Amino acid sequence: MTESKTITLNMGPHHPATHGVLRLIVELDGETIVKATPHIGYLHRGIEKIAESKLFQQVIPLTDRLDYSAASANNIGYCIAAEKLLGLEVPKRAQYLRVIMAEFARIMGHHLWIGTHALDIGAMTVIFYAFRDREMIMDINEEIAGYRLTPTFFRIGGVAQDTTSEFIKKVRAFVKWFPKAMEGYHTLLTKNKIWTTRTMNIGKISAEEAVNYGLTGPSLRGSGVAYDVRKAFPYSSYEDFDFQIPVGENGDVYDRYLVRMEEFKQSINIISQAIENLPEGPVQTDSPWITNPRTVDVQNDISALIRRFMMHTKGPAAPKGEVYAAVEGAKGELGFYLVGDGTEHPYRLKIRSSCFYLASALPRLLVGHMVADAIAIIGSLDVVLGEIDR
Amino acid sequence: MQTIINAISEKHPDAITKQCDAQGICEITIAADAFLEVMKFLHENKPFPFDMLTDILSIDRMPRTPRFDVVYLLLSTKNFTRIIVRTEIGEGQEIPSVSRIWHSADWAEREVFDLMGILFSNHPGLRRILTWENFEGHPLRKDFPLEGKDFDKPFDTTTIQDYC
Amino acid sequence: MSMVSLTIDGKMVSVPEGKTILEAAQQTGIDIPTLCFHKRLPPIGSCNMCIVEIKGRPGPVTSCNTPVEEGLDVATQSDALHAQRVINLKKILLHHALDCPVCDRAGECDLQNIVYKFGITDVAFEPRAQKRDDAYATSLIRYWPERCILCRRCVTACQSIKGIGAIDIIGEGDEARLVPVAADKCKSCGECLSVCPTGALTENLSRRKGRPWMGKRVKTTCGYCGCGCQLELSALENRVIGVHTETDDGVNQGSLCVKGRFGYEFIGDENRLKTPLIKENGQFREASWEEALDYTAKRLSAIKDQFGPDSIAGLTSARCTNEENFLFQKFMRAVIGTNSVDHCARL
Amino acid sequence: MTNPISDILKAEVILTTGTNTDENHPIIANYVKEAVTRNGAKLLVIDPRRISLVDHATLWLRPRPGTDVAWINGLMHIILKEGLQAQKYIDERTEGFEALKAHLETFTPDHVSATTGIPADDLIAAARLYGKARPASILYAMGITKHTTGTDNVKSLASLAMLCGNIGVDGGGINPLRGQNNVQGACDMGGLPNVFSGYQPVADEKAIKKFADAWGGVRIPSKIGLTVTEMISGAASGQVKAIYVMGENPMLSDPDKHHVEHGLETLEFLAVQDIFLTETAKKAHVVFPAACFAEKDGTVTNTERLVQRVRKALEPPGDAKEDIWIINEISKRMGYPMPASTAEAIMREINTLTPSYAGITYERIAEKGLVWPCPDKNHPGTPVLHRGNFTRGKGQFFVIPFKPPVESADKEYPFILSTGRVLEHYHTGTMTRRGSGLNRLYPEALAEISRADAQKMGIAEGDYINIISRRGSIRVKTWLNDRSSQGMVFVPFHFHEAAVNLLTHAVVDPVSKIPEYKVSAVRIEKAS
Repeated sequence: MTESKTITLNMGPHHPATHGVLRLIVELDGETIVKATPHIGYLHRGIEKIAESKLFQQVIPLTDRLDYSAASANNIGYCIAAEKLLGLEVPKRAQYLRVIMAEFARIMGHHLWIGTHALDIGAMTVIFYAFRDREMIMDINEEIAGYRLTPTFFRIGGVAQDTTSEFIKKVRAFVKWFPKAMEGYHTLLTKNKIWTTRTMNIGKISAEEAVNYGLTGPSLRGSGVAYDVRKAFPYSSYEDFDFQIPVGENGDVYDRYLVRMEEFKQSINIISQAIENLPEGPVQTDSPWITNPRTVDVQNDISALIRRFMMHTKGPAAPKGEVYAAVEGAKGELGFYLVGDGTEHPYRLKIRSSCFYLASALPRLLVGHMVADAIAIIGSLDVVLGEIDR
Repeated sequence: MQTIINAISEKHPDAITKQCDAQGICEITIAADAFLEVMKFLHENKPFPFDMLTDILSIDRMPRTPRFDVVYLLLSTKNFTRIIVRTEIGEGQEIPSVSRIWHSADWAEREVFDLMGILFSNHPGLRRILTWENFEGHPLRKDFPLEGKDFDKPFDTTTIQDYC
Repeated sequence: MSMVSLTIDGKMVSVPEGKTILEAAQQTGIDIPTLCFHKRLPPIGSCNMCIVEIKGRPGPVTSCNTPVEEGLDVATQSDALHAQRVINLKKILLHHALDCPVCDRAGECDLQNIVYKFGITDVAFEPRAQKRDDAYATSLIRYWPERCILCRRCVTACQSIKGIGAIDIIGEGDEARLVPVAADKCKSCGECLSVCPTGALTENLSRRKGRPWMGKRVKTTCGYCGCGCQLELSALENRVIGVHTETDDGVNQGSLCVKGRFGYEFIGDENRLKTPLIKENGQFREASWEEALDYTAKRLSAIKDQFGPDSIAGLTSARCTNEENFLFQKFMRAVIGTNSVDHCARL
Repeated sequence: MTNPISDILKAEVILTTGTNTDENHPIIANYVKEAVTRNGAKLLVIDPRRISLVDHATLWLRPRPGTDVAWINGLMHIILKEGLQAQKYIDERTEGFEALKAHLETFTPDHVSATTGIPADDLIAAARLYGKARPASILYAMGITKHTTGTDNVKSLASLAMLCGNIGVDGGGINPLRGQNNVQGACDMGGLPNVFSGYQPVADEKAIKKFADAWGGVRIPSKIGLTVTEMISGAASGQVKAIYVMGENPMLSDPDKHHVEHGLETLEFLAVQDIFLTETAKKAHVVFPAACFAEKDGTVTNTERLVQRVRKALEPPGDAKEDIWIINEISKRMGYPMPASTAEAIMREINTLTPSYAGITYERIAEKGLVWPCPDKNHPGTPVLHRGNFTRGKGQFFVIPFKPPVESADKEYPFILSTGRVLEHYHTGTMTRRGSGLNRLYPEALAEISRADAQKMGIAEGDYINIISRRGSIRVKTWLNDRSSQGMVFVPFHFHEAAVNLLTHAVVDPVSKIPEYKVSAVRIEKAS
């Protein structure tokens, strides 16, 4: 038996195709991968430990930095968990605004995915179109929240401030413009011979195995499991919109690609429904412990001034209790397990990161494929290391 | 959901020590010894198996003994129901690993070990995942200072050894 | 000491005779809101926040100064009590100045905490806070009448802890305010300042150098007289911005004197010695540590060799720590070789 | 102090003499006032000045300055006459009682009131008050010790306390109120010419061997060294060539300023280590910038022998360094590198070499301090000394004849000057005269004269006067109040502009070498 010599290749943590600081030790027999062990932790900031010393509303900017490519999708998760713990009711208008911003975040995440995924496999032009559209969403973010990538627009109990007519105009313009841009992607990739041969039957994973590995989001739906948190456990009035959940069949890179392309369309569908019937009313819940008093009150009424001062230096004290709230992030189920102990600080915050479990499936998915396919598979899982390492 | 609970308490009479409703999700607390059997049962339970382990987390209840809570979030993708399984572990006590039942538990248990220092018996490869190999201490414990130990001294990166 | 048993909110409690209902409730972990109550002071009963209902008694009773009786049935929470407490707070807020952003006490103010806890959203009456600048018993403390809630904590502290009674509240209704009735007897000890729940009494010294909770708090012993009072220095950007005390800490139990509470300005003084100095033909010039230390060692060794160890003497200090004193006498005895070590215990 | 400060609350009668507690130990004054108002204790104040504590006193005796031994013996005489002494306590636990009894015969109330100026029946009332009370606590401070008969005063007070069985009991004791935050610690640590740390005598061979071995076999002399006053006169006479001063300002705190100035200027080498450029530092050849109490870690011992932590809150300004570092550096350059460099390491060395501090470690005093003597790691400390039996076995009574002060009022210098401290300032003013706060309360030196004397000399409130003594004169503002008795003037010594140590003489107590700051003869003239 010829003695087969395997060589170990070190990919990352600074590697163009690893979407961040993922390090992959790959054992090659010739071109095929025999064994792959991912190493993570290079972007570990200890967000969960930092959260324990912050006030409740000070944790929101931290959640922006988890999946930084789709920031608002993280914020909505933490805010819902905090509101569940504090027992607050979010007004309808704020819920709709949150849905719009979360869906825009999903589209931004998918733009980044399609651009880099195609670039890894060799299609250079897709990223220019993708980032051109992404730029327009960032303008919308800037219009309403003042920040492009990490808007931190949500507050516990609602959103930071009300929208402007300019915002609504821009959203409508984007909703009208975007389907045409989608056709561009489809013509570039969907029927492209090179694209299909590089992506079909690569990184196949059956439904049971995907569930067993804890995969969620588009990567799970690519294998045929129709699990989407927005439908399974509706939150922030998602039940008001009708939209479908795209599902693939044989769980390979191509099916995951098709699922995400369909999700583009569904998100635009949700956004147009939300922007059309945006209800009137306040954008902040009406609780004396968390709602920002109006500035005119603050300048004339001592109790409003005291409330404003205490809210930003002390904040509400959460009752004793444990709460789990999950949302559908761009990459999968993003859960926040929040424990309150009666003080103004979260006693413990555990973030259920979808990419953490996607990355844990890499050793299973990569084995038996060529090195070039590994790049395609990683791209198809669309992992973001900010969320893995926390 | 109640049928499952009753089924469990028949097979393992003293397994469930507490049952409550955490914000709409059923939660049960399991005694440490009957833990593995109950988890296997939940995984295979016929009408709708809990086939996905969403997450494992640990909470440091410092002054209380046993000190740690280890919480498992399970989901059945057949009819989209969740169940939270909690068990209380003392310092240095071992808890059987469920990574042979759900693959996703492998990394999740490694993270709990790394950040909280809870040991999982017969885990395929229990080593640190987020911090480097010779990192001292477990950051998420309540007695670990926020800034880290002797944060104001220069840190010599050459001392870092990581799993190769 | 005979024990008295009563029920509070349905819970059986037994406490020694002479205790008040508030103490009994606190002992069993029942939280009765208080404002003018202070652990170190005898009960004052001026703010009416700690009112409770006793079965068989007509109106609510202030629990901070009502002694326990056998078989009482006390209720600490009820809608009527809550409404009454809200009214009490609003009456206090009526006169309160809109000073939170500029007030030294903001962030550590009992009034802020209790108003926020009760979630008071608006003061129905037209606020009539007048800006007045009144003299106070000492130049080290400033009195802000429009922030004063007339809770009498300062008056009680000056009378019961210091036995002086230099201040008192005079006047009725809108005119009522704190007046120094015996300003010459005031020792500027700051007892009133330390118990004041709001920003009505603040230091004239460190106004608005930084919020106390921003600074790093370090518990240490006062550097002045021999009492050894325990105090906390709060330091921000390497400056001392305030001195605080814990009420049940050390021999001083929360009290300080004028030197301990206000005498910390020398720490940040600009003409503190900053570099070693060497005298050359009558004038000091700055020198590096290396040069100064070598010069000293050389001169001391030379004199020791020429005139013998007993020609050198050392003066240590009663204001240095034990460790420094020990090291100094070790230096004089082991390195120089003389017993001529003394300090100013004699002066 | 033989008893803790909190014991004041247990005393039936509190005798305070030679201490303006309300101004120099305000927190201890709180305890005294609380004992009087809340626990009904009786307060007996014996002080020439009408200090604010007198407002709370049941009885106030006003002796002429420097006549302390006389009235103490007078009190003991009356207590024996009326049989109020604790005879059982005396028989079991003391010695030398008979000799004292005989000696006290001559101190009849009339004889004592002649020398001290205290009316006879006040003396009797005071003796009964103190004699009957069990327990009774004695508090005293520099007003007793700053005399040429300082040691005699303290020994007489000790005899008075033992006479009534007040030593080694709760609520009793004879309690010196030490003036500075670590003067007790400085003495404990061997900052004295005649003892190592823990009062182990320098002349004792065993102690020398112990310290010599611990410090690497160095040769330590057994001859007792010079005290601060002897150092200064030694410098003037050329016997002392170099002085190394750490955190001290003898130019202002030592008696007879010209003498001090002359001494320091003739020195070959003077090194000063302090936080400000004090008058003494100006005379130095080398000045080192040091860290103040807020910029260093360590421990200090307060007046009730409680060892407590001092923690570092700030970095020292500029290049200033902690004293430990400076001493280490000098000693390293003189060929003797010191091992311990941190305060905690030095404390471990102190534990090994000082029996009374052996059990005091940083872990044990993190929350609450420990009172020495604390011989081992789990000893709780001894708040009350001499419980059961005296450390030397039997309590010693002393026969103390009355000796008048060196200088007394005469025709040419009709006034008696007494110096001391005020509430707002501290020692030589190095710390309290910086910044605006305390300065605003007490901006300049004030000479306190009684209104009667001022009227006689036509001096109005706030006029400037010259106070002249045989050694020098100062110009100072007057403060007319009824605190000072007639023929007395009180001037604080915090102010270098009116350096009161220009006036005081340098004669010291033979044993304790403390100068007689409390009694100097002066003349007063209206200044231009």
